[in-house]
Amino acid sequence: MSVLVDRNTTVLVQGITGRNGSFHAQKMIAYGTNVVAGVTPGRGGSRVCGVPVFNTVKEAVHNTGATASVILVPPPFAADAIMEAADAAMKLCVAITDGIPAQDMIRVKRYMRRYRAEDSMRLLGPNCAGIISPGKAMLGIMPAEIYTAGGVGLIGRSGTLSYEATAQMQTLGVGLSSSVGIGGDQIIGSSFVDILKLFNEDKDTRLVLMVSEIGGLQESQAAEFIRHGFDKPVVAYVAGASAPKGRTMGHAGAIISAFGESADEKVELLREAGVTVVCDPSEIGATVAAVMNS
Amino acid sequence: MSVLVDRNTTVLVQGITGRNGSFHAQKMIAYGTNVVAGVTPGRGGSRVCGVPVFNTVKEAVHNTGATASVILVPPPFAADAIMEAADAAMKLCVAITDGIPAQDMIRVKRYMRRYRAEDSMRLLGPNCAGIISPGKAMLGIMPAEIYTAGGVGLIGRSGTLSYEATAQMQTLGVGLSSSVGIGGDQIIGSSFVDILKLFNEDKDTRLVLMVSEIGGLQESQAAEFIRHGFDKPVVAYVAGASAPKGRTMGHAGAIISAFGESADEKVELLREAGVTVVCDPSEIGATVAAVMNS
Amino acid sequence: MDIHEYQSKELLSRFGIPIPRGGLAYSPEQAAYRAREIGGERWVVKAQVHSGGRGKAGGVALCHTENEVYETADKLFGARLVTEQTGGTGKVVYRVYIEGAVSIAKELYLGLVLDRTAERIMVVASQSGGMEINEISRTRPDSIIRSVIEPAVGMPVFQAREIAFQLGVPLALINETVEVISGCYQAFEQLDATMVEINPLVVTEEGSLFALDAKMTFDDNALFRRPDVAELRDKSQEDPRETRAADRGLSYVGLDGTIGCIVNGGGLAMATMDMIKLSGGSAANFLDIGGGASPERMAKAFRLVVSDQNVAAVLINVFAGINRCDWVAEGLVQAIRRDPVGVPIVVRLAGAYVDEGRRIISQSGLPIIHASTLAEAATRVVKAAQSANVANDVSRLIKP
Amino acid sequence: MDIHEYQSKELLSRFGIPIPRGGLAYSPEQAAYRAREIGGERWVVKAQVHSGGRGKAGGVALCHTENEVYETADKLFGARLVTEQTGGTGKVVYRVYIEGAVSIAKELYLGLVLDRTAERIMVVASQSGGMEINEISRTRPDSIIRSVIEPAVGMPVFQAREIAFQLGVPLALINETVEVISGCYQAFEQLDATMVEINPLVVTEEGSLFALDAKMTFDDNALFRRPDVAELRDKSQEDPRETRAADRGLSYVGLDGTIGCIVNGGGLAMATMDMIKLSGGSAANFLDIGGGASPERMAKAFRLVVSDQNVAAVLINVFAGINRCDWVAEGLVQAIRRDPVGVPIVVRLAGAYVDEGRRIISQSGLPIIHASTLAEAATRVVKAAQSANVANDVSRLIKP
Repeated sequence: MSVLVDRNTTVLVQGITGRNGSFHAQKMIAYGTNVVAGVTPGRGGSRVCGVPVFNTVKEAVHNTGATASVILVPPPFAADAIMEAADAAMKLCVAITDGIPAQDMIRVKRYMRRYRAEDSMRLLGPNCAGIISPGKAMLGIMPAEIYTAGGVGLIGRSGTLSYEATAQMQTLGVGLSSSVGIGGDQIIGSSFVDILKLFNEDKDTRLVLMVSEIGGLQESQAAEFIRHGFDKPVVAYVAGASAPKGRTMGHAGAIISAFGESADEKVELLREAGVTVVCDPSEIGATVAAVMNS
Repeated sequence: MSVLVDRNTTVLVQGITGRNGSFHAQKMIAYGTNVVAGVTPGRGGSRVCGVPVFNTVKEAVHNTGATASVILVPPPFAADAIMEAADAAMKLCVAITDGIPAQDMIRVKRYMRRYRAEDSMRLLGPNCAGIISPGKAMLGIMPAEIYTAGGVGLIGRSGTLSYEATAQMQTLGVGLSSSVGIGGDQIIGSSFVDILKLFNEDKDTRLVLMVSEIGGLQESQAAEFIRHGFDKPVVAYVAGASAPKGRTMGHAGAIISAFGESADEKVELLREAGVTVVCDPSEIGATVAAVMNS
Repeated sequence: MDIHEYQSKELLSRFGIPIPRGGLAYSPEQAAYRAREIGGERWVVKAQVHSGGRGKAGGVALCHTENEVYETADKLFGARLVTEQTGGTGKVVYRVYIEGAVSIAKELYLGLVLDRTAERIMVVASQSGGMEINEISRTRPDSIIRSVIEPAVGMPVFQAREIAFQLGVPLALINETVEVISGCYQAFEQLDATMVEINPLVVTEEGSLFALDAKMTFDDNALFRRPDVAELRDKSQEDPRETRAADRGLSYVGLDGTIGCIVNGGGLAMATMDMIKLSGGSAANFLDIGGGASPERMAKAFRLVVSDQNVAAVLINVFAGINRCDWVAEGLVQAIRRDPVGVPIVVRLAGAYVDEGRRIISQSGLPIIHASTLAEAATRVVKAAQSANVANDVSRLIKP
Repeated sequence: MDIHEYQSKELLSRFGIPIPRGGLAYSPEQAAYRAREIGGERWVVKAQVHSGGRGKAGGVALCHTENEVYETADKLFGARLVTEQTGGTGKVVYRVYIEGAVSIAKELYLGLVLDRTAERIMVVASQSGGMEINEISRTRPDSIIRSVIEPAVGMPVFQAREIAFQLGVPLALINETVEVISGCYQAFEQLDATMVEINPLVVTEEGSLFALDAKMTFDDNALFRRPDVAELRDKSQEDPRETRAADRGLSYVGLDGTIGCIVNGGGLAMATMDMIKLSGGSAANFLDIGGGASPERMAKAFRLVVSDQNVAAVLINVFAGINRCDWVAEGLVQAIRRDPVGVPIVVRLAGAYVDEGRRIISQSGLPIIHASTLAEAATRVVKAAQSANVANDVSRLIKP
């Protein structure tokens, strides 16, 4: 098993005719992902990477039954693409695009609330590497060769740091059930807590690795959740312990800042919740292996 | 018993210092309604009709525990007043104001959806006469003397036509559990179906009278609801059988019009649902009395 | 509130909707001058009246010379155009719009309207525009594109694009069509419209997109904050009685019967008309004096109703809640004292200050017929109207 | 992106926020001239640098004569202002703003900021503005007014009114305060701001309301659609290295250490800095080359990093997903070939096209130190930097 995607997931690539879109669609297909369609307005009727291209997501869904979408369109149009996916009743949307304006994401999140929770599309990202269930399906841009199947569920805010952790585990023979990128932006579709819930239900996941960083209150919420409702061991690394305090103009940011945004505070909160926190980023893999075997 | 309001309902009047506001607040108080506060921005700290006036609804709620609001502010400011009531967690808001722009009401309805259904404020109106539970409380502008307590639950789109029906019933000794004005505008807070559900649960209500008119699909939805889930006898009158077809420019209105908007179609749908439909508006009272006694 | 085609086009063009070159004329001379200004070899001369269906009614003509433009305009000015939407009396042409003709390859339909069930703005569109839309909406309603706009975020681009693709415009015009749809939504929302309609939206043989005809109507309740829209009002296009009523803050609709009605509240007004009909009469108008009517407003409403030559009797039916019966009575007595009328008057008062109201009427000594109930009021006014009609007929018989 | 006080005021005044009369000066002469233009008897001369806390740092002065304005401006121009927000290097003053002084009765605080937890815009406000806000937000955080704006409908008037009443402004200024709060929200939303701050918002002794100081920052991701905001950028206020990085589409933050870093992805960049610190070194910068970096971008990043005089060694750590290791290697080799450097370079490549990347480097024959893992890379670069520093110190000792 795995979370969110597997061999049967039918995938649509929005922006498939772009340079990035076609390159990564090709890699996903090569990995074995069941990519069934692409969408680029005005390019309907053509074929790219062996799959049909449609003008709108609804058309693509109607003709191919796609249920998951990968967003590989440029930042100015990405928010609209996510809303289009939501309106076409996709189950999952993986937004790779980096650089979407914050107010566009406010709008996207507001738009998604028009659907009932149970019908609502799950959004990963934006600004994430995507999701992979090793050996089953890859909806993203990660280097596939570092992923082997196994018992670790990975949740990462940063793509490349997640690769780093994954490669360390691979060296030690530790594989993944699924690796889920949740994205590095301020406003994102799914949080650590959202994905922890999924891994809690997934039989094949024996341990969860949180690849996190400074800023925001997500880790604090995750710690709270783990303390009260999570059954599996959790390992975490928080990047940015050595980062200098950000310089901000004015006072508004400082006023609304809360306990739990710095690396030290996050580490403290996660430890209190029973999480094994790694301090040395080169020891992530070894720590996971040790906890798995303990 | 009664629906929505009774002796214990603590009432706030928004716009209490206006000519209309103070006049009707006085009449509500004289009726025995538990009016505890008024709101007019900038008039906080004064007293009108013997109750304290506050600058904001939240302040009024904080100081007096009001749970129901009556909106008696002019049309340009009424939508904002309704949203303020919703944001202050009022349970009930009775919007008397007539002439609120349609797009303001779209905004109000959208705004109210930010609350979970169970926490959400119930809105009556706008452009309604209000609600009265005879002998208990009046939140509205109706002539109190025509209302006696009894077993009929009245739901009316038109205020004065509801008075007409009420007066006819009074002459025949038939009283009301509650009379609920839902308002005559295109976009309103509560529909026939919403209030039918309440009367279904109310022990003292033995029969429901729907005072309705041409336009919209509310009666068609009510007929559907009555057919499937309503246990008590229903009498209805649909005003406008003799009204000429409205003249509209263009085709858009005609394209979106549906079966169930004309008086004849409403009568047909209600009859099919087992509702006793009155055709002569002077016979509303007599028909209700007959059905009550049958 | 309705406005003219040329005004709608002017407003919509501010929101990026492409319109053909055109100009307004108040005289045949000006029409010919406009044609020269616009240039080209073919012009369309269009009567500006508040109605659709002008083409079938002879209000739109294609002209090939400036002279033809002159003559067509000359015929239209002052003519009364009767269309399927104007009702029998029609609308008089005081303004004519001259537009450069375009060669039409395809006629589409695009409309935006407030959908009261969804409580949202809805886009309706069709590949079959122009005169066909009537037919299509009856025979193949499923072919009509409908799309409801989520007010929380406005119209996302993808939604307009979906409509554009469904409209089947050429690929090169997709983006422009998206801009037209988005522009109409912006105009609807920012101007407090209740309807925006482009019919037809045409694709020309040269591959351009144009709004060939446009209609907009506006929310009367929102005119207070749209002064630039409010001033577009053309009273010549409205029933003069309705105009006078609107100027006085009353809601009035002229009808064809003989009994003038003054009622408070739309529902009761309709019920009163229903009751008059059941009693064998017919209403000359629908008039709602609204809430909180002063004696002055009541007096104005009364004068307005009796100014209608068809009125043979008047029924005043007021069930006061937010109104006051004494003010209604006072206004009525004032109006009759200032300007006595020859038709019988039936008054039914109930609700707030009813005793005071009845006292004012009885103490006035005026020959006003009293009624206690709706049924009584209707019966009496119908009877009074019939006697009045008989008297009238008799006097007509005698006169010549 | 940050902008100056005077620019923020200019923008906010378009949204109805009242500001005192003022004018910008690029020279002391112009400052004196502005004072005369503005009129009155007292002026405030304010250094325009991208930072708060200018008052305490001597960047704001009250002047009573035009001559005083001249002299104050003269002192400020070219000075380096070090405030609590600028960091140790401070900011150089190139522009000065002259403003008519107002008599302050009360100082309030008003800020709008993107709240990432609520995923909404949040208003924060306080009765204690000016310099007090720092103190208050630490000692009495509960006294701070916080109000989150529902994006579905924007900011309703009542919400602004609630804040205005909580701010305790005089009754006569409630409506104006409501307009200031609504105006700030409009500006935030329509200009894609990430922060709008008025501190202090003052009530004058004459009973007027003014934004006495204003700050705005903007969403870099949205500058593409706000060209009029983008052009307000003043590069003189930014770390020149950061400016060059931004001009090249790189994300760069200058730090005080000796190891230059080039990494892809913010998270990995931070982890690399953490690792360097754990290995006993310290980073000279944070540099994220982002996704899809071309050889050219890599080359530019490299030149930027080595242009820093403090850099004693460079670590390149790339784990390629959307990037390509071969492009990174190629860019690096290009850059070194064109412009040889004297500092040791450690490269760790992993992920997409890693073999090709490693081959390019080994075939180049350049003295680049290879590392397979993050730990190895950090250890080697720290060691290399220490040797380099020693060599450096030695050469310094020898030179004189």
